Amino acid sequence: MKATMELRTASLFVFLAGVVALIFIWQGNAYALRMLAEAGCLAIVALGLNVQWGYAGLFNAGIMGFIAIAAFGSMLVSYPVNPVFWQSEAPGLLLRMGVVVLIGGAVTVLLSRIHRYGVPRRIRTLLTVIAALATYMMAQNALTPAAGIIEQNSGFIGGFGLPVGLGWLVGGVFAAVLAWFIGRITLGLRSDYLAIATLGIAEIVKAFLKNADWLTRGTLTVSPLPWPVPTASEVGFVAARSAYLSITAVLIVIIYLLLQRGWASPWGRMMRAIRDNELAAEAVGKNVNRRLLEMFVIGNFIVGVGGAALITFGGIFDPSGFLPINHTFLVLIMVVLGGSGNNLGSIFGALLVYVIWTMSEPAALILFSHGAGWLRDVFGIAPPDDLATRALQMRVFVIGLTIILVLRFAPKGLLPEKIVKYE
Amino acid sequence: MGIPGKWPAACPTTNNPVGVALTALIEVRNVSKRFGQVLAVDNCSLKVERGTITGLIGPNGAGKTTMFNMVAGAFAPTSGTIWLNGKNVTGMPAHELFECGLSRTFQIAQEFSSLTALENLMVVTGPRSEESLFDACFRRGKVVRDELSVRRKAEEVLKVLRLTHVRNECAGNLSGGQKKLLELGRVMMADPTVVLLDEVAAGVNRTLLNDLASVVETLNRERGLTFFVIEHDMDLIARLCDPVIVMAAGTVMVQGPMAEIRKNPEVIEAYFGGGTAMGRAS
Amino acid sequence: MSLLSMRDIHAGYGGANILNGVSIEVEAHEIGVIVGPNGAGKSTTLKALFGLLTVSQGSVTFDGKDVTNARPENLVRAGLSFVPQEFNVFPTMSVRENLEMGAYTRRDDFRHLIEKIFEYFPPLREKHRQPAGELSGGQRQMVAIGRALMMEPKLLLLDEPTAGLSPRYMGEIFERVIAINEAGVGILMVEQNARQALAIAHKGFVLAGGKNSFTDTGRALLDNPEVAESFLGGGAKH
Amino acid sequence: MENIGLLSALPINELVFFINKVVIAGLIIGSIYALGAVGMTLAWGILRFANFAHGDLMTLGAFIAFMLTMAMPGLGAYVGLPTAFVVLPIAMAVTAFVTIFIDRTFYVPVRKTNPKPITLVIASFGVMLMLQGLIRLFFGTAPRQMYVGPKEIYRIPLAGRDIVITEPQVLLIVFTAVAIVALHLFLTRSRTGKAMRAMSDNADLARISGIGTAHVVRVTWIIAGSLAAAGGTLLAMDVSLKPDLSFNLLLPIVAAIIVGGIGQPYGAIVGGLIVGFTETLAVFNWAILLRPLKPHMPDWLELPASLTFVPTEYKIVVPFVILVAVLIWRPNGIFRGRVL
Repeated sequence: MKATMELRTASLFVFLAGVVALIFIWQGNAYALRMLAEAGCLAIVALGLNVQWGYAGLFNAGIMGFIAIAAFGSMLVSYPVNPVFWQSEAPGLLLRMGVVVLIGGAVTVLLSRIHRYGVPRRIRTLLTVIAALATYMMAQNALTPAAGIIEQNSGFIGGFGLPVGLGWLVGGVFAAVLAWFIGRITLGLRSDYLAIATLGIAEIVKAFLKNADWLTRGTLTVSPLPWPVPTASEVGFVAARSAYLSITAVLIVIIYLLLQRGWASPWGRMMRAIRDNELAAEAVGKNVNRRLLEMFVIGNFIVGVGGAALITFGGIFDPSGFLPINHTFLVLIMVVLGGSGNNLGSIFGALLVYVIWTMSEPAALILFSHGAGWLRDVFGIAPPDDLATRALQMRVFVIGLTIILVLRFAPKGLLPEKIVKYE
Repeated sequence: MGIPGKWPAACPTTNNPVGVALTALIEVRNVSKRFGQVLAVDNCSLKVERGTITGLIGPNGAGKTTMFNMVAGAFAPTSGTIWLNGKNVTGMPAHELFECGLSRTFQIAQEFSSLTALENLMVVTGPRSEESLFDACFRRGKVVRDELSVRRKAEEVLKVLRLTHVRNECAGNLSGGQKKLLELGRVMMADPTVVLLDEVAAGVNRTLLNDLASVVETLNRERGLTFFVIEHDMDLIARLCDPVIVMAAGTVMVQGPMAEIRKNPEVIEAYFGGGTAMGRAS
Repeated sequence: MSLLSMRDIHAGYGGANILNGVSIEVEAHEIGVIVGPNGAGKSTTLKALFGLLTVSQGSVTFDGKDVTNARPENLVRAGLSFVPQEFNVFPTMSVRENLEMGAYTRRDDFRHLIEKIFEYFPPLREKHRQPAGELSGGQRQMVAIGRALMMEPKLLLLDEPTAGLSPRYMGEIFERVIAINEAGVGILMVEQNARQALAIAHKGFVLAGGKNSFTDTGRALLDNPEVAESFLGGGAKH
Repeated sequence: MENIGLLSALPINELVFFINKVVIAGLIIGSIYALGAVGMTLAWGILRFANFAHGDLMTLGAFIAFMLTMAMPGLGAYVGLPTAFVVLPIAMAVTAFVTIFIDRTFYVPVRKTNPKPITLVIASFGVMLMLQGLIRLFFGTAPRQMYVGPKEIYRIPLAGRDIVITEPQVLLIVFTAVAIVALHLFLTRSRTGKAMRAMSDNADLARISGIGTAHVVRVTWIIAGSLAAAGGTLLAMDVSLKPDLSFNLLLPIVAAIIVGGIGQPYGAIVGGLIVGFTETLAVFNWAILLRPLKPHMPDWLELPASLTFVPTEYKIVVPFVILVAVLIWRPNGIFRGRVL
């Protein structure tokens, strides 16, 4: 059985390489390199989702939220310093708000523990809710003046001008911290509740980033995001993009190797055991809830790093540019099609799906323009003017259809999970 | 038949008031459990002495399953305390009980379906579960050493249970009986101080039942492993267990060797269907 | 020709067979009772009869027709009705609606049947609007039996109807079972409470280890001390 | 109408402002959520999976109604009602048919491989994307108006101030009330209605009572599809018709279902209204209500210009917070739905 698996993997990758070569020829190097670089970043995100979904069986429908918060983190760290902001008294006000939030938060957490000292649960919950609301109101009052000042004179708080690589890591940490909070609330619940909770949090993160103008310039977007390698303006598109691609390739290889080592190790075995049967795992001494939280955090850290790389490549931090279809469901289909539980499968899925996703745009345009021409000649019906934008929607339909086809005919994916065997 | 070496127990220390007699391995004191209006267990106390194979029997609705699940950490009692090895373990979750040396099997075998039989055993890495991704990635040496010892032990347990021929087979595809044996293998891997067997005879044919019983007897005889068995199959209880505790209507009715229990008119009546004889002119 | 005859039934839940050759005969208008120690295959026998699990060997004939491995929906039409031990009511639906669901397959007017059920189980009359889930254990069991009777079955299968009930309801349920039988409905009942069940049984079947161990009239089984002892094992098998 | 007696004592301006901004607004958005939630909770209770494509069924229904309105603009004039409302029954029927088609061609094959419940949820994501793709393909992404003529606005004078409510809003409230009563009668009087509740309560017992699952599932999808079309169309008449009209309805609808308890139609209606009103109350500017009290207040307590719990752009946070709160404290909702 092992041989056919190797052959299958090799043949699939060869087929993919052939398709990419064709695209290089058809669309030219710059376009193809851009596609590959973006596919590379999405492969990292797919690896992160595979850790949550393939290893631990946690269904995360809020990948967009984790990518967004990580991209914000990376922008915050790597964007050049905004001197005007630091001279104004805004940092002082923000500090005051931070202190208020810290004290309020501490009081709330303390109150939520007092039921251990004989205080009845009902009063404990009431006090905790009141404390939380009070903290929220105080923070709101402290924030509004500060935000006002920042927006008036310095635009937004700007970044810290640190190296981009550090930015990506900090972005990953932001996503991991967000995952920790959601995980604490929802991990005890069934998988479709986790799906709903993560779907919700993604929309909330997007709404926050879109409206916190003092932090992210909101809909005015922040650009140009600094690149870890010389940008296109300095060395031309092809060189810049191939350099960026090589960095993402290196990242993919590192993450892949580490995750592969984890897969067959005691840690990976424990995770697969928990995924298969939580009751039995608990009975052999595994703290299931803590471990699931650990997986959710690690998975989303990797999603964060990949997301930060993706948005940095785009060069613009535009909160309203995060769409569930492009960021959550596209990655989901990459892992499901590639093969959940198989890291190589996730990488392959990422490349294949992204090729289909990008190529379906020019293909649809050609198809529709011919169709419209034929329609006009035969029936004399004038095609709608925004034909191009509509052709784009064809991709959304194709991705939706692919999900159904995969679930029906290849539920385990093209490169299914490899059973770990010891000869 | 050598049974692999023993790992040091690492039970989280909890308070143990002075003066508690340490003879009994498991002690249940005045435990009750209420589900809504139904009082499943009513102020019940029992002991499982060290080194014995103690049986727990009783007609349906006697509360024995509820009592068994409370000792196994599935849920906490409404009132009363449970002691393991002299430590108060009331309400302690199953994974912490495992670290105190308590292992259990399930009435319907619970296997890790996508892992092979060998890996099902290797999941049990000893009392403290310290697997970490960091070690797997950066401390290869430690991981390889640990893996080797766990794997050797797992291979031995497979040999004892005569499952070596399915070592690379996914546990999900094994037969019902093999899954039961594999579960017993997981218990052996953990080197517990006490094993809770939950209806081990359920859905198992005679020959396999014989194997299971002999493995239990060997572990008890050679390693002094204590067993707490809940079972319907009276012949298996008679073969394995001494003493036998009989529960009825939520509390312990009587305790003693099976030969006496079998002849005790009260027990027969409890099983055969107590309450007023509501006769009918036939 | 008996109303129901199960001959040499072998069946199980996919793994090892639990039933290894069980035979049950019930005449029309008779109360048949299946008793035996736990894990003897009592409930499995009922589930095998009602098509809830596959019979690998042996035959089941009901009312002259071979119904081995027939689907539950078809058995319901043939006049066989089953009351499971647990989850045997529609909790958020009222008592009257539960009964109406029992008569779902009927096209004729069944209001008179509901009246008859209320005669069998008077407490249900004034609680007929209340959701079944809020009733006590005993009353819930009455609703479950009432629902099954709405199809006017020839044979009513009851899976441990008195399990978990207080002694007061236990006695009441047994009285109702007798009244229903006297009105012409055959009963095949699995019971934990062997003494009381055999007391009202025309015919008793004691099972052990998935096989028949004793078969006789209810009274004869009660008088035979070996039967009671067999509940605690000890190989009293002939 | 001069102010006499009780009326003059009350701060009229603030009261009317409150009625307009909270009572009416809450009732409108609450009814939309209720209409969306009822259909989805019935399907969830009976088929044991959350159909995430339900939101886009609402949009699809709205677009079908839009097409019919464009085809027969004058129709409404005969009856004195907006055309979109007159063609609503047809749109509901077509959407119901589409829903059954979706179940048969997309869900049934996946269900055949009897997968884990989460796989069906992923399948519903697939159907959601297909619907979104098709809708944007045929109708483009520009917002459209469901109204041919001008929208009628009713003004109810109350002591000098007007309570404002538009015609589509009145139609929505009336339609929702009628739909709720009709559904109640269907579920309590008709044979199939009771069979649906039975299936939702206890599928095994329903099967051995001779209830055919295929028939019940078909009727469930018909109700879910038609109510979704109604909700989508009425919302589009109130605001405007956009392709992503319903994606942001998904979270509040699911919150409403879980508040009411999964599989409980009445719970979904109450849940929809609860989520609707909580949302409007959270974004309501309480400062205005406090203005009449200003003279009696000590002057050190300066009244902030706007005092809202949640700024309007964060409205989406409210259903999420409700959802999480319910999941933690009462996972099976107020009507004791099942914790699936």
